[in-house]
Amino acid sequence: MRAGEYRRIRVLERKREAEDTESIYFEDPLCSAASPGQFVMVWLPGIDEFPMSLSRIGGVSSITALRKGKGTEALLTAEDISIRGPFGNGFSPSAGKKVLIAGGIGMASLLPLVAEGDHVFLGARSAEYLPFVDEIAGRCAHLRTATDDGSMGFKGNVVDLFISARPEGHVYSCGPMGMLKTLHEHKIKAEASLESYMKCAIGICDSCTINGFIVCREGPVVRDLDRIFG
Amino acid sequence: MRAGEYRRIRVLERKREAEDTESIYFEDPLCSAASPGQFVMVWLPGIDEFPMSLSRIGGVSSITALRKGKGTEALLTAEDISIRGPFGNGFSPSAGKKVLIAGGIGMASLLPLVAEGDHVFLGARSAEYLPFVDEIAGRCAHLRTATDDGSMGFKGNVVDLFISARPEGHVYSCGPMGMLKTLHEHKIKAEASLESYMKCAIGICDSCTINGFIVCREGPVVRDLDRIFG
Amino acid sequence: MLGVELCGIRLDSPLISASGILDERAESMLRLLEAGASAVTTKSIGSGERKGNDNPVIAETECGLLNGMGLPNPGIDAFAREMEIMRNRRPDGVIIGSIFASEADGFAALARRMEDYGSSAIELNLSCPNARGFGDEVGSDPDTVLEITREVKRVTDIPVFVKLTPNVRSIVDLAKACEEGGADGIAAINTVRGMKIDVESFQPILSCRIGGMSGPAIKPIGIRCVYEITGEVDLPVIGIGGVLCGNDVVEYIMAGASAVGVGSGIHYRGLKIFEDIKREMLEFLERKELRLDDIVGIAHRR
Amino acid sequence: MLGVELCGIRLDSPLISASGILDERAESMLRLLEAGASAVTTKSIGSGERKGNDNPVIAETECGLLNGMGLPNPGIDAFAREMEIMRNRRPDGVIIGSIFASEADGFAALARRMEDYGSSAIELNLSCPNARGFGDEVGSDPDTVLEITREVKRVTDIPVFVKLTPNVRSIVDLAKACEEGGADGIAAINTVRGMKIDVESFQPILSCRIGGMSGPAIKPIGIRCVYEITGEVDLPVIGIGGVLCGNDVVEYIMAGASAVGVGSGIHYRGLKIFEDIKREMLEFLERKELRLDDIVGIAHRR
Ligand SMILES: Cc1cc2nc3c(=O)[nH]c(=O)nc-3n(C[C@H](O)[C@H](O)[C@H](O)COP(=O)(O)OP(=O)(O)OC[C@H]3O[C@@H](n4cnc5c(N)ncnc54)[C@H](O)[C@@H]3O)c2cc1C
Ligand SMILES: Cc1cc2nc3c(=O)[nH]c(=O)nc-3n(C[C@H](O)[C@H](O)[C@H](O)COP(=O)(O)OP(=O)(O)OC[C@H]3O[C@@H](n4cnc5c(N)ncnc54)[C@H](O)[C@@H]3O)c2cc1C
Ligand SMILES: Cc1cc2nc3c(=O)[nH]c(=O)nc-3n(C[C@H](O)[C@H](O)[C@H](O)COP(=O)(O)O)c2cc1C
Ligand SMILES: Cc1cc2nc3c(=O)[nH]c(=O)nc-3n(C[C@H](O)[C@H](O)[C@H](O)COP(=O)(O)O)c2cc1C
Ligand code: FES
Ligand code: FES
Repeated sequence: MRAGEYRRIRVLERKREAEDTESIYFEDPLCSAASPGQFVMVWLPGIDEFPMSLSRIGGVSSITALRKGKGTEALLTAEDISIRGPFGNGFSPSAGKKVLIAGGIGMASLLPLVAEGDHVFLGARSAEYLPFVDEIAGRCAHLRTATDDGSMGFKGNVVDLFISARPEGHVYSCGPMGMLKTLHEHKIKAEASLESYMKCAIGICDSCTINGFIVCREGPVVRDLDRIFG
Repeated sequence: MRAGEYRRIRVLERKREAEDTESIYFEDPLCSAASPGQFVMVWLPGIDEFPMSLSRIGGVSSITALRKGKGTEALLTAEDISIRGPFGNGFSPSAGKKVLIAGGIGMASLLPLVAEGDHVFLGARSAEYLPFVDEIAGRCAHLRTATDDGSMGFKGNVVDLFISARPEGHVYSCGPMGMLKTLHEHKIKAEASLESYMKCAIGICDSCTINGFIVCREGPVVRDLDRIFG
Repeated sequence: MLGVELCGIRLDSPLISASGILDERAESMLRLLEAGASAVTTKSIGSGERKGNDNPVIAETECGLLNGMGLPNPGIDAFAREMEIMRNRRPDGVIIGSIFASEADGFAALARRMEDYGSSAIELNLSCPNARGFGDEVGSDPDTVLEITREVKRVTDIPVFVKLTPNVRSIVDLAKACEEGGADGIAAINTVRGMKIDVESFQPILSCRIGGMSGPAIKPIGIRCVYEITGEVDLPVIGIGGVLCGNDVVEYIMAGASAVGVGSGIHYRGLKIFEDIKREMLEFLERKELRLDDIVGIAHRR
Repeated sequence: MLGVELCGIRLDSPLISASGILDERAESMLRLLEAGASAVTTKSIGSGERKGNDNPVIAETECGLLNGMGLPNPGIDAFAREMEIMRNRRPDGVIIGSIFASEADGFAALARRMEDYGSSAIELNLSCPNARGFGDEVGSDPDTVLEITREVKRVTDIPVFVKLTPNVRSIVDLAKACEEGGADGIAAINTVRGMKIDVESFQPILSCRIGGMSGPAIKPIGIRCVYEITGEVDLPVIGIGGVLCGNDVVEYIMAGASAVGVGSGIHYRGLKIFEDIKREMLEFLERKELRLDDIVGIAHRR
């Protein structure tokens, strides 16, 4: 089995993670051996193909989708899906404590990293859109949330929440480009997983490249935000 | 390196083995790992491609050609040759004493088998066409020769010579089809390396098959002459 | 489980051995049947004996084989012996007699001989890329294809397949000509024109320089051709090109093929390829809970 | 050691990056140059922005890639930005501006823009197999090829390469049309029409169903085309298709190519492919005690 070959995956289980947000569990040997931060291309024949981070990596792995359009909509009812991957370079391992900063569904790619002692900053528009809250809280004591409407935790954006706390540790981040840009503007050294429109996912079509960085192949995780915004 | 790929081989040394018969020494990792009885396809660009048995197998290997036509003629002066292979199934190994019966240049494919205690019966039209005589004599005591004109050893054919002696041992043979047929007619159980016109050498073109036996791939060694003449 | 019907001929599996592979002599063809081929296509036979091209006639490429055999064959007269042995030893064996000529009359004469010899069907080789004056030099023009097909159909009663070349702008145009000419079926594809130069000796390997590529490299071309043809023409198609495993057969059948030809695969996996593929197909069908019938041309649906 | 001249343009190696690979944005093209490409061919640019086909647009086959991108590109106006960055950051960089249109006037207009933008040469994409109304739908007819080439040559002063499709009966006829139209050179080949069906989901993988095959599978076809063209037409040829290692480049050059294009190889070996291949070529030339000049077209000699 090669990463470039499609496998037909049976959906073993679904789990609601937040409003419009669901995890899909499945078995796939290649995903079982993936690194946190890697992604798969999910193909729904006749509909679309798009990238999804692995939100859990193990004997049974999962992806977690936030409903956006036609593709994610269909994903949330599919019985079988086709995937290829995992692709890209994930987060670099860290021996020490980690600080994770996630914007909404961006948490999916960070979830496999969460371990005891880590700090997690998780933001979304409102409480019902905060994914994985129980699971994160169960794995580490230091979960802080931010919501635009203040319905849960800090009222405001997650970067501001992080800045107000600034715990020690290697910073990992995933969220909308605007959020990553704010991190960069605050000169926060962070590894970040980028979003970009993916077509080939194998580093040749130039659809996903940002400032010459080939997101699908060299990323999605960039070690230094200067590479993108510098 | 795969057997199907041509390698350009530098001729390291030549050795006259008999009248119109010369060995060509060369280095090739795949040939070094060949089994006795296997052959290579020798390609002389612009001239022809034809099969040659490995007459010596080791760090330096050799083929030994008897001049017949354009191809072998050119081989005897070539500085570089192209080969692919080794191909086919060779002789089966034998723990006990071996009896080798060769017609002329057929000895080339049997030479790697010769060991102390073996019996070798070697025939040719006349003394000067008997190849490898010194080398065989140096490796085993029991070399007997037959020549059509009696110029060396028994006068007559090598099968008759063998029948007159009939030493114990697993019989291996290589020579013209006529000779193999005679062995079969005398009900002598022998493994034999067959000659047949080869084109593809990879078992698809049907040029070399004899009675449904695919000589280039399943042979050139046949375990039981019944398969051919039965 | 794997049985199919092809123009009224019952085959116990879709696995036909392709023309040109171990099929010049009866004893070899018998081995193909024993090994599990459901039908044997003979080497392409012409009016007289041909030696074919000089060696080398084969070159292994990264992902396939190049051949420049040049249609070696014993000629239709001598081939009588092989067909007679086949008839005697395997009266039930399905033999597709492949023939080549340079024009319609030649094809017609050969077809009649093949029918007399007891062939179950005829395959017109209008697609060999490495023999001057034959093959795809004849079979690239739809009008010629139509004329030859019509003439052969006029003189024979057994099913006629036309084997098409992919080395054209539109294989569909050729397929339509076959349909118009009354062909019973199409075989696609023959080899793709290619070349390999040996960088060590600076020479094209094949003595005829340009040859025909087969094997895994051409499977996507074969699949595309079968899909195109079956989308436009209502004839059964034998899908050929790069069949190595059960999934390859399934892919051809999903593209619309009614059966497949196995050629170079015999080099890659040996004669056991037929039984291996059948096992792999059964595994696939079982796992997916499907019958072969369910998937014929399924990729055309959406 | 590896320098070549192509229509008066000095290249420090024969390794050009092929159109369509990491070449829609200036920053990516700069990386190709940094990585050691001697020239960059741009993504094929049309008159307006095109999204291209829906996903999936790529399928990996046994021995190559199938793509059905459908000519996505920002359009010639927006492309000004990329060319300007290139000019500023790498004034010495050799850029071949690839363009596509559906008829001669369209090509001529785009060619002039590309020339204005500072392209070193123009490549006419007459060969893309996966975009309706463009590419090989336009470039399969020698008369059309002649007309387009002539019109572009009339309005531009920089060298014009015509990129040809292998999906025809005779690529030589197309090459002759290029020569007659006054082309400065030929690029061959674009991708080979193919298809892959996913047996698990019963569907063609590409949303456009039929796409173009590239990579190792098509190298023998590319070599054959370059050999055929250089045997009949006296124009420099950029050999493209399945270049992965030094020996592949050597093989193309022996077939008659003056330079080569590297596309899918970037997928297989990463951006370091350019430096890797150069090292492999130097090793080959050293071992054989040859200069690059010695081997151009050597396979034509006997
Ligand atoms: C590396 C990476 C990992 C991702 N991981 C996740 C994840 O774990 N969970 C999750 O919910 N989302 C993830 N996304 C985003 C996800 O791919 C899109 O939300 C999804 O494609 C939306 O598809 P749709 O058909 O539902 O919506 P559409 O209506 O088709 O598109 C909505 C938006 O989604 C984005 N999008 C659509 N197609 C693609 C594509 N091929 N590549 C990139 N973005 C696209 C675009 O921004 C688009 O505007 C990830 C994106 C990337 C690049
Ligand atoms: C498995 C095998 C191993 C062989 N080993 C040796 C060996 O070690 N030493 C040796 O001298 N000879 C060997 N031969 C025979 C050798 O291949 C021919 O003698 C050689 O091809 C003659 O070529 P030519 O061009 O000199 O003569 P030509 O004039 O071309 O042919 C002379 C005769 O050689 C035979 N021959 C020619 N081409 C081929 C071919 N492609 N395949 C088979 N036979 C051919 C034919 O019988 C032909 O009539 C072997 C043959 C086979 C099948
Ligand atoms: C060595 C060889 C000889 C062939 N000879 C013929 C032939 O005589 N007639 C014919 O129609 N096709 C011939 N073919 C083509 C095959 O029948 C088949 O169409 C092609 O090889 C593609 O299938 P594959 O990939 O399974 O080999 C030959 C192919 C090979 C490799
Ligand atoms: C993803 C992809 C996109 C391509 N886009 C173009 C294109 O826009 N214009 C063009 O002329 N060729 C395009 N091609 C064809 C390549 O330039 C090249 O001719 C072909 O891929 C064969 O070379 P390769 O085997 O090195 O990839 C594309 C190829 C690929 C794989
Ligand atoms: S998606 Fe094609 S280069 Fe990244
Ligand atoms: S030489 Fe072709 S089958 Fe043996």
